[in-house]
Parts: sequence; C-alpha cells; structure tokens
Amino acid sequence: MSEHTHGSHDHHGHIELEYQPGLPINNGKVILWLFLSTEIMFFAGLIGTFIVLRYGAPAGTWPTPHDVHLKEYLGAINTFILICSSVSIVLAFEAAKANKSSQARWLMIVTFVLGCFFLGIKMYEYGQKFEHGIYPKKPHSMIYEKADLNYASAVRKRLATIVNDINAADAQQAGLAQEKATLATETETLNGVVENSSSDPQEVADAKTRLREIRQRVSEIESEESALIAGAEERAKHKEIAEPLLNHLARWTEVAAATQTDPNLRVGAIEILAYQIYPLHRDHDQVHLFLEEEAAAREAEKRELTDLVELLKTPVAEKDDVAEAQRAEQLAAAEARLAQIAGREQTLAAVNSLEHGLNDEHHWLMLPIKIPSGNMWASTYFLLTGFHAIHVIVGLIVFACILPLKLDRSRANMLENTGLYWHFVDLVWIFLFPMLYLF
Amino acid sequence: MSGQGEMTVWEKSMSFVSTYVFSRDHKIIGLQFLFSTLLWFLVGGLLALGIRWQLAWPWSNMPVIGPMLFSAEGGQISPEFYTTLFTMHATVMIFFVIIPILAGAFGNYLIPLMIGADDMAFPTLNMLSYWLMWPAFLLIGASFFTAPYGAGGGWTSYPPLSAMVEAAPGSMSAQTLWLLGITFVGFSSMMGSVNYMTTIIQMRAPGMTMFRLPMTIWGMFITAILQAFALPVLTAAGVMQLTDRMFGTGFFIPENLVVNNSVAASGGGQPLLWQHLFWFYSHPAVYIMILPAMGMVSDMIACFARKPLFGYKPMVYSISGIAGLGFIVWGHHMFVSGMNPVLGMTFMVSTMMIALPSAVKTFNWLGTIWGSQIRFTTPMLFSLSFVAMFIIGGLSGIFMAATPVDIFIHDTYFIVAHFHYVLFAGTAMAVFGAIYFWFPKMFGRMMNETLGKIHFFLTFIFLNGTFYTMHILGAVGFPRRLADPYDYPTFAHLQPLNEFMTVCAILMVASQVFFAFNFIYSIFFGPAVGRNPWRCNGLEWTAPSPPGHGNFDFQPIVYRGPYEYGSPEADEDYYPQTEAPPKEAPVVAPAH
Amino acid sequence: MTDHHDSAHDEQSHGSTGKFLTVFVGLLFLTAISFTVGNNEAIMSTPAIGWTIMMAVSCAKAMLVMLFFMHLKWEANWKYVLTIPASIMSIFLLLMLFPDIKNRTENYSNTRWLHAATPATDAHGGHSPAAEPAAAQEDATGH
Amino acid sequence: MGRYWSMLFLLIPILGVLTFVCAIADIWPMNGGAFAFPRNHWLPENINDHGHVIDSLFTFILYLTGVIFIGTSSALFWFMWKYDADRNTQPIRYTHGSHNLEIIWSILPAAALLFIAIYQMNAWADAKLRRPTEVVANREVLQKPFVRVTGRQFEWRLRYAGEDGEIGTRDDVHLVNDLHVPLDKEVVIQIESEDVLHSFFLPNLRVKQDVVPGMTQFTWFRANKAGVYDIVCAELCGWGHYKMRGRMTVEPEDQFKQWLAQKFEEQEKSGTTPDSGE
Repeated sequence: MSEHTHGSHDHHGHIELEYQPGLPINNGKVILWLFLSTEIMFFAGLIGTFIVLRYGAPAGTWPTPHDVHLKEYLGAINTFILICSSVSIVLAFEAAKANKSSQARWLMIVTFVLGCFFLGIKMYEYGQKFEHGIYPKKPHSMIYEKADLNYASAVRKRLATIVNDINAADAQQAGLAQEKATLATETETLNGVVENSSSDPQEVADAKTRLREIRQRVSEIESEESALIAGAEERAKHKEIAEPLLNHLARWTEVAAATQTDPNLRVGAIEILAYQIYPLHRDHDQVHLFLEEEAAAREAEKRELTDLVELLKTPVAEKDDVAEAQRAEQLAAAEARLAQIAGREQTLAAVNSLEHGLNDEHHWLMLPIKIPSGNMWASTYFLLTGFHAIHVIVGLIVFACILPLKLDRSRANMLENTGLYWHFVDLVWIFLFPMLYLF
Repeated sequence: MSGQGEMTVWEKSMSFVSTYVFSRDHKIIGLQFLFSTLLWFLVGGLLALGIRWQLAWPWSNMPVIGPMLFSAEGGQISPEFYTTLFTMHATVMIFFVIIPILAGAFGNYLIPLMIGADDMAFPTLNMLSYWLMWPAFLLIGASFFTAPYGAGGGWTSYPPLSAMVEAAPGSMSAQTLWLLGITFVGFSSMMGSVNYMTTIIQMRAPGMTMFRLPMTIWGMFITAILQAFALPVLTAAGVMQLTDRMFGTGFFIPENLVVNNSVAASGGGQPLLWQHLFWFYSHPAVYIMILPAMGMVSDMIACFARKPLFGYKPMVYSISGIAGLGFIVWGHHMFVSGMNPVLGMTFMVSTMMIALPSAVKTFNWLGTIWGSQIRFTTPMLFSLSFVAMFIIGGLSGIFMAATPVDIFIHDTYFIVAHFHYVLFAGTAMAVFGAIYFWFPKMFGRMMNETLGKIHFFLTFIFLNGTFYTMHILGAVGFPRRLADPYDYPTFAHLQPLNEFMTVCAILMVASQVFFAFNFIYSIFFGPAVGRNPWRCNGLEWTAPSPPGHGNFDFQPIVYRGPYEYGSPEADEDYYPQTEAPPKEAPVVAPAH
Repeated sequence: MTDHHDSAHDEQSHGSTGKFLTVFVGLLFLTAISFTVGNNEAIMSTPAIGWTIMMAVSCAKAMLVMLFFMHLKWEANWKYVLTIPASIMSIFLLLMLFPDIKNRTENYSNTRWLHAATPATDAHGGHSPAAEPAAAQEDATGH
Repeated sequence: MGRYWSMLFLLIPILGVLTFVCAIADIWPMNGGAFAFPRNHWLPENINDHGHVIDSLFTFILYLTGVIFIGTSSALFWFMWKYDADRNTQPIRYTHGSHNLEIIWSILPAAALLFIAIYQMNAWADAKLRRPTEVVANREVLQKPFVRVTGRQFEWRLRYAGEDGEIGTRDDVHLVNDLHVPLDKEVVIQIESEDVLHSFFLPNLRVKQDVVPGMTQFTWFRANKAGVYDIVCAELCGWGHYKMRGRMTVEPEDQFKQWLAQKFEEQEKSGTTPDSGE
C-alpha cells in the first residue's frame, strides 16, 4: 500500500493534514480496477469452461469455423472495430484532459458508433447461426452429435410433422370450402322461406335469425380461409418438396439402416442423410464413397429386379391359379420396389445438386442436423460471445449517459474510468477472437 | 473527511423513506442487513429443526411447527420435502445469514466507523448492494413455496441432478428460482466487496496506516478480496447451470443421459466442471464466513482482557495466508468425486497447510489472555467460546484433509459436525458476541447482561450437545442428507443418539428466546450509555452512540494501533487511538 | 504527485496521439498475424503450434492495451497490487482445470461413446475403446 | 460468577475426550436410561485388508488432535481461571507478542501437518491410483472388474462378468442391489452412473467413490470376513436418495461361484434381464 505525504493543506481546508493514507488515485479508479479484477475472474470461469469442453471433446470432433458457418473475416473486422474504438476513447480522454470538450465529444460519438457496429455484426452472425439451426434448444437441440438411428428417426419425425401439418391445413381448407357450400345452399332455402309471403311469421323470424348466424359464420370462415388460401400455393410447393424427402430420404434411410446387412451401407445410409441436410466439409469424401457404394448396390438390386420382372412377365405354359396369384403379388412387390428405387434416385439427384444442403436451401424445413460436438460448440460460443456482448451493451449505455455531458477537464476522471472498462471489453475480445474463430 | 460540509445539506432534505428505507448511510444499511439476517436466522433455525425432527423420529408428525411450516404435508415430512429442507437450511444460513451478517451488517456498520471515515466510498452503490438482496430474498423465498417442492439439489446444487428438470421432478422451477436468487446474492456481494475494499484502501483517517487497523477491519478487508475474486466464478457457473436448465446447453450434462425414463437434452458436458467452479467460490466462501468473525473476536478479547493483542502482525499475516491458501484448496471437497486422484494429492498438501495460519491465530488468542485481567462480560464469554469451539472445528478439519481418511468420512456427519463447529459454534457465537459488544454503539443502549449470560450458557451447552455427538455419528459412517437412515442395518442403532441431538437442538433454538427478548427490549428500554461503555481504544468508540450522519463530530486523527490496553504511557488502562500523546507533537508515521 | 489536480492527475500528459496511433498500428499488425496463422494450413496442421502463437500474440496485444490504453505504463506501484492477484488467481483456476480435461474422454464410459461425437473419418464407431462394443450396443438399444 | 465461567470451558475437554473414550471403548454411561444407547458407536467393523491403513490413520490423527485439543482447551481454562480481573491483582503483562513464540508455534504445527500429509500419500495412492494387477500370458495387466455397478435413481444395477470374466458378453448375470463378493480375494469393481451423481459407499470396506455419469471408474478391495453388509449411496441423488440401499454378501469363492451359476440359470429360465425393462 503506498502512502504518501504532502505538504501544505487539504483542498477542503478543514485541517492541516500531514499524512494522507490511501492510493494517489481517485476512488472511482480504485473501485473500477477492483471491479475489473472481479470481471477477470468471471471471464476466467467462462474461458476455463470453454477450455475444458473444447479440449475435453472427443479428439477431432470440435467443429471448424466452416462447419458452423462462422466467418473468420467477420471476427477480424470486429477485432478491428474494437481496436479502433479503444483508440478513439483513449483519445477522447486525452482531449478531455486537455479541456477540448467538443473534440472529446466527437471522439466519444465515434466510439459509440463503433460499438454499435460491433453489435450489428454480432447480431448478423447470430442471425446466421439461428437460420441454420445452430443453437442449443430444449428439450432436444437441432444439433446431433452423430448420425445414428436416433438422428434418422428425428429427421423422419420432423418431415412427417411438416407433411402432416400441410395435409391438415389442406383438409381444413377443403372442409371450410365445403361448409361454405352447404351454408350457401341453406341460405338459398332460407331466402326462399323469407321471401315467400305465405310463410308463418314465426318461421320467417327463425329463418332470419338463422340467416344472421349463417352470415356471421360465413364471414368467420372467409377470414379463416383467406389465410389458408393465401398459403395454399406455398403449401403445395412445400409438400412437393417434403413428401419425396420423407419417403425417399428419411424413410429409406431408416429402413436401410435397420435392414442392411452390409455395415458400410448401414452406417452410410444415415451419413448420407445427414450430409444431404447439412453438408460438413470434412465428411465430403467419405459420404461420396458411401453414395457410390449405395449406387452400386442400388444398380445391382435394380438389375435383379428388372430381371425378375421380365421373368415374371413372360407367360407361363401351365395355368395354375395359385401360382398365378403369387406371381402377380411378386410382380407388384418388385415393381413397387423399383418405383421406390427410382424415387430414391430422383430425390438424391435433386438433393445432390444443392451446394449447402437442404436446410440452407429450404429454411422452413428446420431438419435436425449432425455436427459432432456441435451442441457444446454452440453452448460455449453463445455463452462467451453473449457475455461479451452484454458487456458491450453496458458500455454503450454508459456512453449514452455521458455523451450529453460537457466533457471537459472536470469529467476526465469519468471518461478515464469509462475508458478502462471499455478497454477491458476489448481485452476480452482479444482472447475470444482467436479462441472462437481461429482455434 | 471532505464530505461533512455537503452531508448536512442533504441531511436536511431527507424524508423518512430516504432516511430509513432507501438510506445511503452505511449505519442504516448495516442495521437493515442486521435485521434482515436475524429474521432469516430464525427461518434457517426452524428449517434445521425440521431436519432434526425427521432424523430423530422419521415420518412422524411434527407438533406445532410442522403444520405451520409444512401444512401441505400435514405436519409430516416427505422425502422430497426433506431434500428441500436441508437445501434451504444451508442456502438460508450461508447466503442470507452468515455472509450478509458479517460482511453486510457488521462490515457496513463498522468499516467507516473503525477507519474514521464519514461513510463508504460509494454510498449509493452500498445501498444498491442491500436492495439487490431483496430480489434474492424473494426469489429464494418463492422457490421454497413453489409447487410441488422447493429446490432439492442441496446447497451445492450438483448437476446433473440440479441441471436437469427431469432428474428432480419435485424441484421443477424452484431450482431455477434458486439459481436466479444466488445470482442476485452474487451481484450484491460483488458490489459490497469492491466498495469495502475501496473504502478501506482510500478512506482511512489521517494516521490510520494499514497496520493500525483493528483486526475486524483486516478480516473484512480480506473477506472482501475473497468475495470479489471468488464470487464471479460462481456467478459464471450459476449462469451456465441456468442455461442448462432453460435452453438445453448441457455444460454440466454428459451426452444423452437417461434420467427418469426420458432422454435428456443432448449434452457433452462435464458434471465435475461444476464442482470445480462451485468450490472455487465456495471454499473461499467458508473463510468469508469466518475471517470477519475472527477479527471481531480479536477485538473483543483484547478489549475484555485489557491487554494488547498478542502478535498483531502474525495475526494479519495469518488471515492473509488463509485467504491466499483458501484459493488453492477447493479440491478437498472433491477427493472422492472422481477428480483426477493426482490432483487430490496436491490439494491435500495445500489443505494441510491452511490449518497452520488457523493454529497461529488460536495460539495468539491464548497468548492474549495469558497474563491479562479478564472481565467476564457476555461478549467476552461468546468470544472465548468462539476460540474453544474453533479449536474443535479446526482440529476436526485435519481428518478431512487427510485424503485416505476422507474416503471414509466424506459426506458423513463428521463433515456436518466439522462445519457446524466452525460456522455455528464459531461464527454464530462470535456474531452473538459482536451484537452484545457493538449494540451500545448501534442503539445507544446496553443489552441486559444477566439475560445475555443465560443466553450464552444455554446456547453453549446445547450446541455442544447437538454438534459434538455428530462426530460420533460420523465415525460410524452415518451419511448426510438421508431422509431415513435407519433402514440400513449399519446405522439402525443410531436413532437414540439422534433423538438426543434433536432434543438438544430444540432446546438450543428455544434458548434464543432470551436473546430475541433482550435484543428487542434493549433497543427501547436498555440503559442509555455514553460513547465508550466498554472503555475501548477503537475509533468507533469516540463517535457518539449512536453516531449521527457523517459519524464523527470531530476529525479523528490516529496516533497508534487499536490494542494499547494497559499501556504504561497512558493514565488509564486503555489508550484510544485518537488520543494525542502527552506533550509531544503529533507522531506521524514515516512516509515512504 | 499530488492530489491538487484530481481531475487530470498528471500535468505532463504521458500519452500523445502519435504514441496511441503507433500502438494502434501494432495491434492491427498483431491481429493480422493471428489471422494469418489461424488460416494457414501448414501451421494449423500441428494445431498446438498455431494455438501457442495465437495465444502469445493475444497476450502481446493485451499487454499493449493494458500498458498504453489503460495507462498502466505510467501508473505508480499500486498497479501491481490491483492487477496481479486477479491474474494469478485466474491463471491458477485455468491450470487446475487442466488435469480433469482428459477425464472427459479417457474415462469415458462405453455407453457414452455410443452417443458422443466421433470424428468423421471414424464412422464405424472405431473410436470407442474396443473393450466391449457388444455390451455397449446392447445398452444403447435398450434405451 | 467471574472465574467460575472457566469451569464451563473445562467441561469441553473433559466431556469431549470422555465422549470419544466411551465411543471407542464401547461403554455408554446412560445405557438403559432415558436414552437407551445401544453399542457400536465407533468405526464399523473393517473387513477390508486395505482398510486398516485408513483406520489407523484415523486413530493416529485422533490421538494427535486429541493431545492438541486437551492442551489448548486446558490452557484456555487455566488462563480464564487465573487471570480473572476480580481476583488477579497483578498488572497485565504489557506485551505485543513474541517473535520466537510465533516461530515456534508456526513451525511445529507445520511440521506435524506436513508429516501427516506425506505419511498418508501412500495410502491414498493405494486406494485410488494403484489398481491391482494380474498376470495374463506372462504380462502384468490391470486386473479386470468382476462386476459392473451402475447407479440409477434409486437402485444399484449389477452386471456380473460371468464365466468368461468379461463384462458385456452373453453369460453376464444381471441383478439389482444384490452384490456378492468372494472372500479373501482381491477384486475390482467397475462403477458407472446412468443418470445423476451417486456415491458408491461400503462403510465396512472403507470404500467410497462418487459415481459420475459419463465416466467409468474402478474401485478395489479384499474382503476378509464373510457376512452381509450395506451398500450406501453417499451423494445426494434425488428424493429417493435415502432408499438407494444395496446389500453386499461376502462369501467363500466356491459359494460365490455356485451362487452366480444359480443366478445365471434363473436368468436363463425367466429369459429377462433387469436391463431389458428399459
């Protein structure tokens, strides 16, 4: 603890002090440095978590930036922005110390704007992650650690939900239309009753009440219908995409994974599915091997089936009802299987042409994705950058509070303390940037 | 002392609310902390009785308090409710009683007075640190009453039990509320501690060098350092557990756990990570819970022994040593947790070493009363019992520090005995003593000595009856946190011993009536006293009782350390820090 | 030093604009280094080297910011009191977490390997310790 | 009252030591009184060959701390008795401390503590680090576990290795809460958790290991007395923590093998394993 003396008098002039304990800096700066120490410990806890989870992850699984749509250059730009803002705030402090309040204010405005830019880029990055489904979620994240049966069934469930929802909406629309038609007929009849002068007054009154009810119901139906009709086209389009995916991608995969005896085809089937949905660069070569293997197996099966069909179609000399029925059954099964294979091939061809996978092409699909260690990556990424962003926001709020003030020499202390905080935020980012974007 | 001029200006314009409710005066804030924590002390004590009741007479209806406290159970404690009981007992006692009564109540009240400042360095921040306790009070209070049961993860809140809703269906949102509450306690303590440090570093009166500070202030200072550096780590961990519960992050949950027949959110995390982060805070926290008490006891013992504190500097060094070592011993809570056993060895050595400064302190207290003239007042009796109990609590700690022995006694009642000796028999007794001691300063009136001594006698007898027997339970291997241990043949014969302890515990809580009555009665009707009823040296005794705004009606200048009792230089047997030496010019500490 | 000028506690300003701009350029240069290293496949093929370089660069950047922007270079000795304890403790916390890192994978239970992430090149579950794949399989299907 | 308060403090060492003496000697003064204390208020019987180290360390520390306890508590009492202000007319000893004394009472405890620390390292390593080995094909390898214990809310699931000594094969025996251990044989147990933290605690064997989900751990011992003992869960695992009780039977090896074979037969007959219920 450094103590020092000073000669003459205390600036409040109460008493002649010869001895002044404490540090030669203002209380604000002391408490701010102490606060920064607590912040260091806070981030040490968070970074320690990152290190344990990052290096404790099964070897070779931690996602590369490319795997999770993380752009290194955005991180670099943000680093640049923060460094610029650090310079501007330190210059603002110097300006305030030199009593140049307008210059200080301008520099603070620059700092504030830079901070906003930083947050803007961060928000854009977050948006990208959310769009691709890379975030932890209850009860089960969209991210799966590996492409196993759980994963395949989750994909199938999601696709089935989509198709079911579309079907339900279609059915609702049809139902509404039908109800409207029925009501129209009833209206005509009731109108007849009302217009007929010979009707019983009681009956007319009833009819009128009923007509009012019908009008109300029709307007209800129309408002409900309008949304459904407006969505009909989109639904049709979605169904056109989702149905083949459900049948030829998800179900095919599950069946293949459950029934294939060749382990390569079994594992490969799900890997292919995962790749079609969310292609991981590192999986590329292997999945293509799997695809080739599957294609070969498919070709073989197709040849076999075609032969069988031909064989079955050739007329047989002997007539036997039982055998005939069996042959017809076999023929139908073989043709159905051939149709399935054709559907699979068609779907694969369509999907293979996509560069960034199904989820990227059709955001509405929101299919489960496979990223090894992806959930932990997302957890730590959002934890670290999220807390950093909260600190940036707090900094911006402080800036907003001091901007209206006259930033002259009397406020230099305040500006210095704000600056110390802001530099600390910068410091944290200096470590986060390589850890999250480059490691 | 620059603030006094301005102080009177704003003093005049203050309404009742700003004087007594949203006050920025450290003394009012200190008293607010004191009253809040004493109320919570009552709650925590009743919760403890619930636990004791269940252990003595499992699954039987608890008379009187049972229907009051847990009417939903019809006075009978269910296993879920039992987990809530011990979780809340620990949470309330640690986060709402011991830490805030030491740092919040006494820290706030005494720091500016004892260092000769008019207030804290940042009074508004100080006020905020009290009012941030209220969200915590409400959240944790609410978690207790949340259906179906309160938080049941233990105060250590080990994941996955606490991080997964499925694992403890009884806790549901209560555990989430609990975590939020702890986060608020964290913010409050963090604000308080940086403020205390700044105040102690910056606001000392002229002449008050660091080595003229009373031990109480040293205790508070080191405590503030511990809090400031350790708590953020707990806050970070708590936030992570919250996101595990709410957003499915899985920091502390391994992959695809099957809990309660449902597959949990995909994880990939590590349950042990929580334990590391948690104990990184919570081990220093046990020193947070005793260092200020040690400081206050040192002050009281020196005052009533009428003798300088034996080995002031070694005392200061040893609490600093405890603080430093306190940060590197957290692993001893994890010896059998599955942590790398090699780490266990490192932590074992550092843990053994931390017993050393504690021993030094004890010897110094003994040295202080050696050759003294003891006045057996209530605060002195409580202080001496602190020393006696701390010896037991400290020695039983050595058993746990020895890793192989810890294999057997870990999570048994031996541990419970150990920390109750340190925290209840130690800290709580010191706090009682401190209340009796500083009560005249706080309220300008004395507490009744006879009632105080009865209170001391009964508490002392019954606390030993309750907690000493726990050592024996621990030696049998009796585990903590079991709602009904008597199903185990190994422990079935321990019920009579538990009954004995429960009777003692009930009587111990009942004896606090003497304290409660004495406290409330004396606030209004106790005999009024002057500035320095105990004839002490500290700066706080030169201020009026109770001190007004700005504390001192003169500028205190400090000439010597706080323990100059019986000094041959002085006419009387005490020598206040502010009293100028006769004839000589003011002695000024050498500058450097 | 006196506290006459609380507001601007030092008359001879220690940091000039030029000095700050030099530091600024230095920081940009260091950022460029870590960015290049992070994207250099040759270096990152042995990641430990890349990580070390990047952390060293980050520490250098942190020192620059602390020394110049946070004025620590010109402060009195209190700077050590206020900064070193927290730095030591945070580093100690990180160090003590290291020995348990390997716990996550080396003591992994076999059932966990079924659910845990495995490297892409190892699609056949070959990463799991070969001790009892059958048991693991059985447990997995049980769930 | 004055100095008579010190009598209260004298009670601490007297009753404190007496309590432990009674517990160790298994005498309870109040036997048959209002509180009928049965016996056995001391460490449960140790049946583990490696457990003696822990017991002797415990008693060693007990004696060491006991001596310090008696010493300091008596000093406290004596000072209180002697230096009562009402009786003691001598002026106080005006001293601020003694450098030499500080050094002595720092070094002595430090040496004692360091001694304990180093003295018990070996026991710790034996308990947690040095897993027993066995010789297979002329090579010394770590001994294989004969049973896997999986903690689960709120039971212990056991999977015995069966004939072939491998866990995870067809001939495994699945049981719940019923651990059988061969007598006088070094055994290794593999412990895992399925859901939350548990702690595998065998009081009579001085064995305790927290069970962490996602981690495989091993614990070992050598039981030397036949009988039925408790398995306790010592880490809070939810509302049913108290009823997570297991039973451990120590029996001669041939009996153990017979029992295991019988259990396997029963399992084959019923055609279900406890695991298949999931």
